[in-house]
Amino acid sequence: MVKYNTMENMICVAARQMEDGSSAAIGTGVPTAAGMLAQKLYAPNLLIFFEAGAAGPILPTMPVSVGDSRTTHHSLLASTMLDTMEAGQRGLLDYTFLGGAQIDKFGNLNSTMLGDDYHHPKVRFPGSGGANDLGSFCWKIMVVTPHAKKRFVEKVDFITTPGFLSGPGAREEAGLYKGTGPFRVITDLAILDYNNPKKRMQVVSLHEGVTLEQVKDNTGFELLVADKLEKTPPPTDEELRILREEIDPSGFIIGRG
Amino acid sequence: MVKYNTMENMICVAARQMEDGSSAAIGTGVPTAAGMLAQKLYAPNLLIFFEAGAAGPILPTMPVSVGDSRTTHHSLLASTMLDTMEAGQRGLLDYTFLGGAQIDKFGNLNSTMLGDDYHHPKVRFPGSGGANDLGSFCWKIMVVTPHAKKRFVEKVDFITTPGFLSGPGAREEAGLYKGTGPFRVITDLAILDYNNPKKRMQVVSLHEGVTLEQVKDNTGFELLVADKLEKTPPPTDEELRILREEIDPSGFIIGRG
Amino acid sequence: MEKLKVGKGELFMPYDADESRHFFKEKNKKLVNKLTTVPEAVEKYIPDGTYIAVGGFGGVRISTSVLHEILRQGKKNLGLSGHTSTHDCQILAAGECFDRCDIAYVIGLEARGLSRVSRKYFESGKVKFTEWTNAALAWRYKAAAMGVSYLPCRTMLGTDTFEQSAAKEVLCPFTGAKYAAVPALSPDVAMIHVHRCDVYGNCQIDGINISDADLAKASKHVIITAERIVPNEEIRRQPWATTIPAWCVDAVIQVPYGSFPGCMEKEYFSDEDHFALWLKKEKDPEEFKAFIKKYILDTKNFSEYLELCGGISRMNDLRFDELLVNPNTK
Amino acid sequence: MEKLKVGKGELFMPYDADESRHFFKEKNKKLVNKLTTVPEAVEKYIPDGTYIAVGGFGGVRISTSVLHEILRQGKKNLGLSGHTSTHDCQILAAGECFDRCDIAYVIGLEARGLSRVSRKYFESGKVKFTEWTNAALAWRYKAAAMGVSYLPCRTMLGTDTFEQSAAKEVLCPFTGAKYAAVPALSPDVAMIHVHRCDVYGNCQIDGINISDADLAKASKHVIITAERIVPNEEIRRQPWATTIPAWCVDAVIQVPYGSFPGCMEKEYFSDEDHFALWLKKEKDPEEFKAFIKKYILDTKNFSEYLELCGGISRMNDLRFDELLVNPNTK
Repeated sequence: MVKYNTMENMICVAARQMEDGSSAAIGTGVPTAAGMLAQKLYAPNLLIFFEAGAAGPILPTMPVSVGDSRTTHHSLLASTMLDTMEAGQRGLLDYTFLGGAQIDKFGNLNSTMLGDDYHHPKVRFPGSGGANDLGSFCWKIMVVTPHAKKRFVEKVDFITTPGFLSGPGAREEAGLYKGTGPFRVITDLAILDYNNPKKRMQVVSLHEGVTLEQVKDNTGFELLVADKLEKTPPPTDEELRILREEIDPSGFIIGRG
Repeated sequence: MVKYNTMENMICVAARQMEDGSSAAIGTGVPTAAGMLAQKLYAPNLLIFFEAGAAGPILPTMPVSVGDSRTTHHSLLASTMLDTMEAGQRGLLDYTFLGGAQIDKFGNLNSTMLGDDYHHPKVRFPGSGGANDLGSFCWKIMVVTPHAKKRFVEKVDFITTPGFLSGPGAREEAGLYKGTGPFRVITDLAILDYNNPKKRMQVVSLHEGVTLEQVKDNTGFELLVADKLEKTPPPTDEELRILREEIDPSGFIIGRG
Repeated sequence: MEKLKVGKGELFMPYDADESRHFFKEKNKKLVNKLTTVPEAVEKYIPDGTYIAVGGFGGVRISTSVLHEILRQGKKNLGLSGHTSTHDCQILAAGECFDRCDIAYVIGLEARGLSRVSRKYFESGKVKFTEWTNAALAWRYKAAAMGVSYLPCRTMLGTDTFEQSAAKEVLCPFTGAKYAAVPALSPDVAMIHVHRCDVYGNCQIDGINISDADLAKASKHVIITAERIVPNEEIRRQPWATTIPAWCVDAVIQVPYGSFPGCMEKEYFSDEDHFALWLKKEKDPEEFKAFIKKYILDTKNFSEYLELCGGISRMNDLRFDELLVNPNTK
Repeated sequence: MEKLKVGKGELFMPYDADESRHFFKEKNKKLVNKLTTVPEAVEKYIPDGTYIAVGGFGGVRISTSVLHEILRQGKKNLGLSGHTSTHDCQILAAGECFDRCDIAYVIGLEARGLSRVSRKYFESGKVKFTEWTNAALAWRYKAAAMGVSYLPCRTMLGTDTFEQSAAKEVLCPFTGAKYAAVPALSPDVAMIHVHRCDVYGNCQIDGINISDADLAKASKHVIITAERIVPNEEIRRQPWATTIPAWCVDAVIQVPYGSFPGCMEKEYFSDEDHFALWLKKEKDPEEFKAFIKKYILDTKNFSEYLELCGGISRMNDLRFDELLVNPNTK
């Protein structure tokens, strides 16, 4: 068995979550690596959209920007930002991958600011970009993030992107589309989902060598646990080979793990 | 002096109405002939838009359709219908040329139906097409039409395209943009405008050999008369030469006069 | 505050965002070979009652072969979007194929005159209709393409066109300005003729696009006829030229001269003699019936129709017309 | 009925349809030669206080030369549309040129990390800001391009992003569905870098358009920098490739490599070493000041900047990068 780091593990786990024949709006970094790996192994028909306007590329290497010319490489379409966003708004986009500085138990994400005064933030982050858009439109929100107490918080300082907001029914009440919302969270410790009536984050699978205690210790809110707790299979040799040789040979992303 | 027919006269008169450097959304037939003549003689910088999506063409010959490939001939833009319409909506289009089966004293136009029951028309016409759109968006509506009592009616059976609706202020009250509305009507007898406080159609210029009585007799509503009634200069030899030799050599339009 | 007006026209295709989103979620996104035949596509996607929309602009870049096949298969009770529907409307009216129509422009053939047959059909009481404008219908497609249930615009206001539409007045929440809200229109099937596409349905269109990019996105199913099928690699070489992507498309058929007698940018000009023949034949109901029988009902396919209309030699002439070339002068 | 929510953010650029229509009515529509220089264009169209928007996507197809000149001329109190504003924001923050910003995405440089200088500037209290999303800002441009004062969309709802925006909830008059209404945004000036245009400003863009066609139509003034100026005939040969027409454009400047260090489809890839240099220099305020002085303030024009960054040889490498060609293998 080949050794692997946490970044490689997260990418491999993420790559296995996408159904073949589905579509995904992905960002640079981990999402692109996961999307490329998924296409090569599990979802050859995964249709990739980038928020700046490209769709259906044959990705030669990792883009640095969701708008750079890697995203249009041999793509089927090179269009507009609204073309991608409107495809999402009319229901065409299955998955999106998002991140953030904070996430709460309902999957709400903060990538805007830390502090309690919007106009005088302790720390200011970039803001939504397309995150709120894709998190509002896409059917299933995937989050890939390192697991840490300061990230997994009881209440995010700012809801940049909607998870289940205040709980079951809140998205629909807010005016968001039916059937959309947080789907899975993939961390360096576990796979989590929201597949319970409370729409709260729950552990469903522990990565190799990780204990439930460890996950709870790194989570800043009361974590639910699925009835049947699985073990995440570690990255296969093939996954790692493709990831290292074909997808990220320069270690741009996996070097951070 | 070269002889001319009524169609030729109307086209020449229409061509003289457009300011250089302005823009016009024009349809096939008389408007295109007038636009081409204007470009060649009076408004070399007239920017021509077609409602189906072309703009800034160098027209080689008369289009049959506002969407055919004559309209895109060496054009600056070949885009979408909404691109033209939205240019109009944001105020970019100065003139439009419209017609119809009926026109009333406020310049309201009917190209939809005759009769008093919408669902059971005595005669059904094509409907608005882009007429209502351009008549709503463009700053100045020009109408070129033969003068006849059955066309110039007290009340149109159906307001397809807004003139001044019920009179001064009615367009604005209806939600249409300020400063837009009927500008001139060019017939085989006269030039008419609405340049009075009542926003009612008035004769401003009589064509060669036409009397005011004749115009009134061919109008089905009480016609106002401008304080100073002009004489329309007849087509010049140069206008007629260009029209016959360069613009409509096959007599497609001028043959109908 | 004054009462906001509501058009009293019937809304033939109410838009349900959730239902529509679910449909697009389930729609195939895989790159599969979608080549088929015109009869199969019409058979499969256009049962009686289907609400259809035709791309192009009436006599420009229209899907004539699909329209003929609708007649041949005797489709009935279709709904029709009359977004400048000229020769397309003329063909469908000849077969009395539709019984409801959102009208922006029908019956007429622009500078060519009016179709008697279409006019009589619209005056017959056999067709229900609701009034719109070209821009209103284009924005209705646009709304559905955007995935929203309406768009605000400033057309139709104050007129009988509005009164007989199914639009509603709304006020801008920022400025208080009055707008006509037009409801999203998602046709069951759109038929669009393009210059070239690959077998997956990635299409390129030269010249004006009219409303076809929006129409393709708005429609539940899209039937593409193309002047020529090209390799997928050609599409990927210039992805910014893709105007309709594969994920909108259900059926792809190669139909050269497929817009005839309509115009096709840089390929062939409209056949004005043939348009005139239609209008002439319409003057006599019996002659018109025989004409439709001979040219459409009794032809096996579109190639046979083209042969009756002069075949390759005629197409050659129309190409000269399109390119403004006089073959008799050097 | 529940009360509709209203975002409490400041609306920096209220849209007045009549004022806007009047402006576009008066705007020149003649084909006149608009060639000028970057300093003249900035001098003429960007006085202190102007609300600006940058085309492209932060580090992709941006108008770097114009941004540098804004710094060089020491512009202040600008308004900025933060529609994925990455390197553009970084440049303007270095000069503290703006004091209000509609934020969708700022401070960050996507996968490259965050700009310390930008972050500090946004945390300093010197900048007023209102929150949006990328799509919301793109639809705000779109609304202005359409000539309507708002558009409905289904983003931001339920979040603090909405709360800190200047959007308002509205209900669909047909379905009752709740939408976020976003107000039209008509920037005073847009600066857009394109592949080619003629002297009148008719532009072609290869690759993704992002929001630039809408932005050009929405903006009162448009400054175009182009990789190359082409004859008007080339534009007229393929008018369907025109993405920004002349009547939107006020100034045209030929600036080869004008998106450097950003990426330019099929021309050159982004210079990641140079982006890394910026981020490294930002770690030390004094070093950063010296860096900006040397590279921007003390350079006469963009060509001098390019020379400092490696000149033609470096541009050549970036072209190989863009085309995924390794010059060391045959």
